Amino acid sequence: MTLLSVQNLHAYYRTEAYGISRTVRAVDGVSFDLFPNEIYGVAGESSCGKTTLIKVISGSIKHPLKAFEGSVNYNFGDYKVDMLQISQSELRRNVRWKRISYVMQGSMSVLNPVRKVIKTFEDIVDTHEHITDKNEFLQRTRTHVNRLGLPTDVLNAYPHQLSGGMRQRVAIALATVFQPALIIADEPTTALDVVVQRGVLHMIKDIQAKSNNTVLLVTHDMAVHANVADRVMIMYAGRIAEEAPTESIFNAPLHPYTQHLINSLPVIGEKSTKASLKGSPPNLADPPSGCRFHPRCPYVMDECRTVAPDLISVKERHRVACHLVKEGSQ
Amino acid sequence: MLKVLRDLLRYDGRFRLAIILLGGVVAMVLLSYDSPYDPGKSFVVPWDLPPSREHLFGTTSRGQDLFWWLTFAVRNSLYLGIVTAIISRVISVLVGLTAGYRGGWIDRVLMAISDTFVVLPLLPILILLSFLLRDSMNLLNLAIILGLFGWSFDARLIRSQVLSLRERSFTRTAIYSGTSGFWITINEHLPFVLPIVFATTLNNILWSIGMEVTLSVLGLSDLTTPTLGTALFWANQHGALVAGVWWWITAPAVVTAILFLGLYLLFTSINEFIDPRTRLRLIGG
Amino acid sequence: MSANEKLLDVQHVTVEFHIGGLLAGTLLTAVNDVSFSLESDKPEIFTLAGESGSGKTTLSRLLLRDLEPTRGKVLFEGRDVSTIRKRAEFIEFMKQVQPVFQNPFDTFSPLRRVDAYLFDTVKNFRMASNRRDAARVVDNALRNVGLSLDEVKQRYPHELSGGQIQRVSVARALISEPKLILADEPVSMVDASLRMEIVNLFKKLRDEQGVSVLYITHDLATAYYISDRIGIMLRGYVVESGPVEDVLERPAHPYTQLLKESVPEPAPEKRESWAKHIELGTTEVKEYGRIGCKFAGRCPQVMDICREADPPDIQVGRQTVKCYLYAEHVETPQAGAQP
Amino acid sequence: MRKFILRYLIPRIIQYLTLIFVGITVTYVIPRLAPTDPVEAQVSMMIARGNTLDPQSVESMRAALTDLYGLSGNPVEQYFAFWGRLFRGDLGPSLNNFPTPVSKMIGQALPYTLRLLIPAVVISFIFGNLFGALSSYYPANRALNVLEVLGQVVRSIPYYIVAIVLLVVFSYFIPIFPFSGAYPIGTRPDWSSIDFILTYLEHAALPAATLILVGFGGWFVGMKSLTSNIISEDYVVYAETAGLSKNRILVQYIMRTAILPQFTALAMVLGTVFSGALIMEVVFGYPGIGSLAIRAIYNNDYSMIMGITIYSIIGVATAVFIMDLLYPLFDPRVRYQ
Repeated sequence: MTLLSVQNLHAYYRTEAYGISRTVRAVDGVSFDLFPNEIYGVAGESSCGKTTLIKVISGSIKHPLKAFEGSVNYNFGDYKVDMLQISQSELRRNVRWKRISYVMQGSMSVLNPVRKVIKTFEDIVDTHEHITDKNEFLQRTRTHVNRLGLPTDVLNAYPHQLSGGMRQRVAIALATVFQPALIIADEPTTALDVVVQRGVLHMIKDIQAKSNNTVLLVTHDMAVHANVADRVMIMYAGRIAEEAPTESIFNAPLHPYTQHLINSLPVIGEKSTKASLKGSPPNLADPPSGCRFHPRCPYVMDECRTVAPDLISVKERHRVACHLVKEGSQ
Repeated sequence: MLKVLRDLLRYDGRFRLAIILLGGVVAMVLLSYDSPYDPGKSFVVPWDLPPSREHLFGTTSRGQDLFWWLTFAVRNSLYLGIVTAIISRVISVLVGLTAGYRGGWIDRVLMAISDTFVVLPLLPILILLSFLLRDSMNLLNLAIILGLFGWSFDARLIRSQVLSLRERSFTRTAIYSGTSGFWITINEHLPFVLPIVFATTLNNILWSIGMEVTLSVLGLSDLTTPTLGTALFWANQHGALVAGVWWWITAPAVVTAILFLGLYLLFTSINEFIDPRTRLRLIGG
Repeated sequence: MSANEKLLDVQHVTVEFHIGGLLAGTLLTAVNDVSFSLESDKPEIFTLAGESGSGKTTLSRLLLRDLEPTRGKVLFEGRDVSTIRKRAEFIEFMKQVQPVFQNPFDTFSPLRRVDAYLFDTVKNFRMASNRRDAARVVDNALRNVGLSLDEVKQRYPHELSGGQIQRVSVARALISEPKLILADEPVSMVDASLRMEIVNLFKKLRDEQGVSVLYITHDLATAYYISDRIGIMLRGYVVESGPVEDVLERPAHPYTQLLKESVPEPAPEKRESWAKHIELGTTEVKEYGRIGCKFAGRCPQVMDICREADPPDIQVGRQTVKCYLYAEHVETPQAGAQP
Repeated sequence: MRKFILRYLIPRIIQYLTLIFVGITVTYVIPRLAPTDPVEAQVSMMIARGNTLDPQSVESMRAALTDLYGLSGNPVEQYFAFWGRLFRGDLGPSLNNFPTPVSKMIGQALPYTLRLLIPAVVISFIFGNLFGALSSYYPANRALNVLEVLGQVVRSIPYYIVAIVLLVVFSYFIPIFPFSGAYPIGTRPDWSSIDFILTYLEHAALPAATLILVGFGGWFVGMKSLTSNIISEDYVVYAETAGLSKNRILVQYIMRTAILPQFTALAMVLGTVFSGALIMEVVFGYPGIGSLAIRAIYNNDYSMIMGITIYSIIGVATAVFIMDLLYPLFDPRVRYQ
């Protein structure tokens, strides 16, 4: 059974101002599935389309972003829905937070600065299941927060009184009040120190292991994926370059871009020279022809400049989009 | 520059309206140089005539053609506004840039002074001042006084902008490129401050013309100079409304409103255009 | 310059900040009795590593003369930098010490062309006598970082990628032919695929141009990759320092050990040790205010003495460690105590 | 609490005292910088009015006026004497209504001004902010767009013109409101009579409308630009993602933060609003401080103008100070620093 099936998704930003119109092809033909009970990692550099992808699958499409093609189908078992067709009210009633919750990029600032933390819990819980018994709600929230290893005092604090790591953990606690089937975590630890990052990621892993739900973890940090994700998708310039179980991605990467991402990471205890790719990430308003990676690829061939490679399955659960790799070749 | 104007004309309704309104005002200013009547003389035309083809805005109880008289009024009021704006811009830019870049006690002293000017109720003070200077209160002196009082809020704006610019890395890059404080202010900070200066200039012109109207209505300016304010003063003096000469009040009020609306619309549309954030949002760059 | 004169000599530097108003408020010691030095005859890359709030950025501002130390001295080529008052002296100092900043998109004003900064630098440090000469100097500096004047001429920052701007930033720093470059998190905001070319650039500068680099970062992996020596900072103290191989391969201080094992490695097979449960710190202010070792609240090997007084600097092998665990080594302090 | 006093309260008290000190000093200095000698001006005006005076009584009047204006002694002595009289609340007698003290006349006029000003400020603040926030949260709503245009237009036009337009339209062309005054000439104020209160309100309608309209425009535009920034803040986007209702987001997440700078702005514009109220009173012949001022101008009542200036400065400074003191009640970030 799949929890989420994204098929051939094209989502562009189209803006028009003072006579100049621009189309940024942020997500350009992406297909993948999410299964229950897994941590799925999405990796890529800035402006590779990963944030846009999240916006679309969480139903947060707002002008100037628009989905032009494709489908985003959820199957929550008791409830099935197409995210591109759903109405705002239904989204709010049946999906948001109860089934899909969200840990945002820069989560440090997701808490209302002029209200106590408990009030944010109250707002969210009251929105989705009316609070009738205030004491019961308080009791439940305290238990929830304690179970996640946070002290109860945080509930009575204002956000500016908490440290960055604590705020991030409060954000995770908020995202899990209803035991959602899918938690989308967008760069949840980017601004945090390594020790705090480790603690926060442990918390996410623990929650997932206990409630067997699905976590979609987006981060540019490959080392985090290596330690947290079950499967990883590598995005480049709005398309999927490669997708495979974590072990395969790190031990046998097939796409030259993936190989570069992994091999260029410095590691303590190893001093061999690491190199950068030539060139810069492409401008998605005017992407390169053929394979979008070809201007930077060390193995570029003529075919790459004109024909965009399809995303093909090379073996069980391992897909890659590169002309060097042929179907079933491994 | 021309392209900017064309873009604004084509895509911004407010800008188009502003150009039409201000075009009318400018036309009046130009016409004043070819006026058939001397605004200083009274009883040159029959008095209390309602608006007609011959006397576009009617005539006053003092026997003046209101339209031609107002052409001078608009010219003088604009002159006042521009002189005031120039004086107060110079002060606010100097104070704002200095306080922001130098910081420390200089900043604290300058800001304490400008805060005081922001909060003080200006009108009573201006009344006191104009009352005492009534005899020497010509247009230029009024402009200077208003300029001396009208800089504080904008100095504050500029200073807070510079304060944040000072913390930006490029200021430190410039320092370590060996650039002196003066050139850092000119090259690195002034370009960010200019949009504020420009926007506040229009705002300040509005403010000073409004202040002139207020003081004139109270009889505290040079009443022999035709301005939008003195027009209303003389109308009040002759009890224009009670006497049924409604056009004497209405015409200057409408011209003032048009001038204000025009400048204000110009201010908002240009302000939005030069604000890099809105621009980025619109062009998606 | 005498033979034993250091390029940079930081001597027992302490920086205290008042937080709060004029009358009340607390004293925050951002940098606490820190000493280290760089040799003038042997160019090297020295890393100061630590988490946010460890004092590493305060230290870099101090070395760039944005701040003055509350106590202690910073000597550059034997001269106390806080005695630099005249502009001409400051220009001389800046010719020798140049910074590279963290955020490439903020290093140059978005409203100015980037080459303007390069030409300004040439002019202000009198590195060329005429316009054509200046262009040659600028082009040379850019070629050192793998760019050329033609590539950046008349370009605004937004027309270049983060990696390119950061290279221009290094080029600008090189124009005055400095002896020391201070790089504060120079790659943390650069995309992964472009990061290593900048890191490699610092190596090249050390090897080919004899420039010493003070690399300030929270990223232990790149620190290990490029530096010769490293100092680990925690709440204002340098808790451990020494050759980077020793400190990061065999960390002695419990904090360095925790830091090192918290760095995730791009190797899924090593998940187990990373996933081991850890204690997170209390709030920052509480750790700043702690008497004794700042790590005592989280240290798995904490002893009573740790909460009473600051631990001394102890030589353990080639490392210097601020920790009571190695207190038996102190007995012969002069003898450089090899265990 | 101690921290609060030291870090918040004391700086504000210092600011308050500075403001009064600077304001009063300015009003002290201005007459002394003026090229005209107020005493001479007064004397020559008396003579010009046709009073034939022998040189001796002119001299004694000169001495009396010099004393009255606090012009005896050297400037430093004068300055201290000036403060001394201020502390006693003695601003001298009105020259026009001799010997009624200036303070008493201001005391009689002030309630008229405040009874208009305070409700008008409160009403325009509440509605301007409310509709400003609504209009940026519901950008497609037609009625709100119309309100915005109205707000933008009115905001840019001076009080005087707005007042004149209202007067011409609603008293002259469509005579539904009285022309001037706070109640019909010849009536005695009787607050127990419903009829009196009704006619009082009828007279107050246009003056209040002037203040409310201009204020509404200002708050509307200010709130709109504030909220349009807050709408893209992380915590608002987060609340939307979490599915909170639009009303809850608007009130608890957007307005609650956006209103804080508006409170600060309210303190900043009090002086301007007060000035606006004065000029509005002149247009409508409303018997408050503004009318007092214009009568003083016409009658060359120097001590009255001085008194009004000083009271205005103290009044506005005190109002700003009180608002500053109340601010921490609304902003927890200030309360728990």
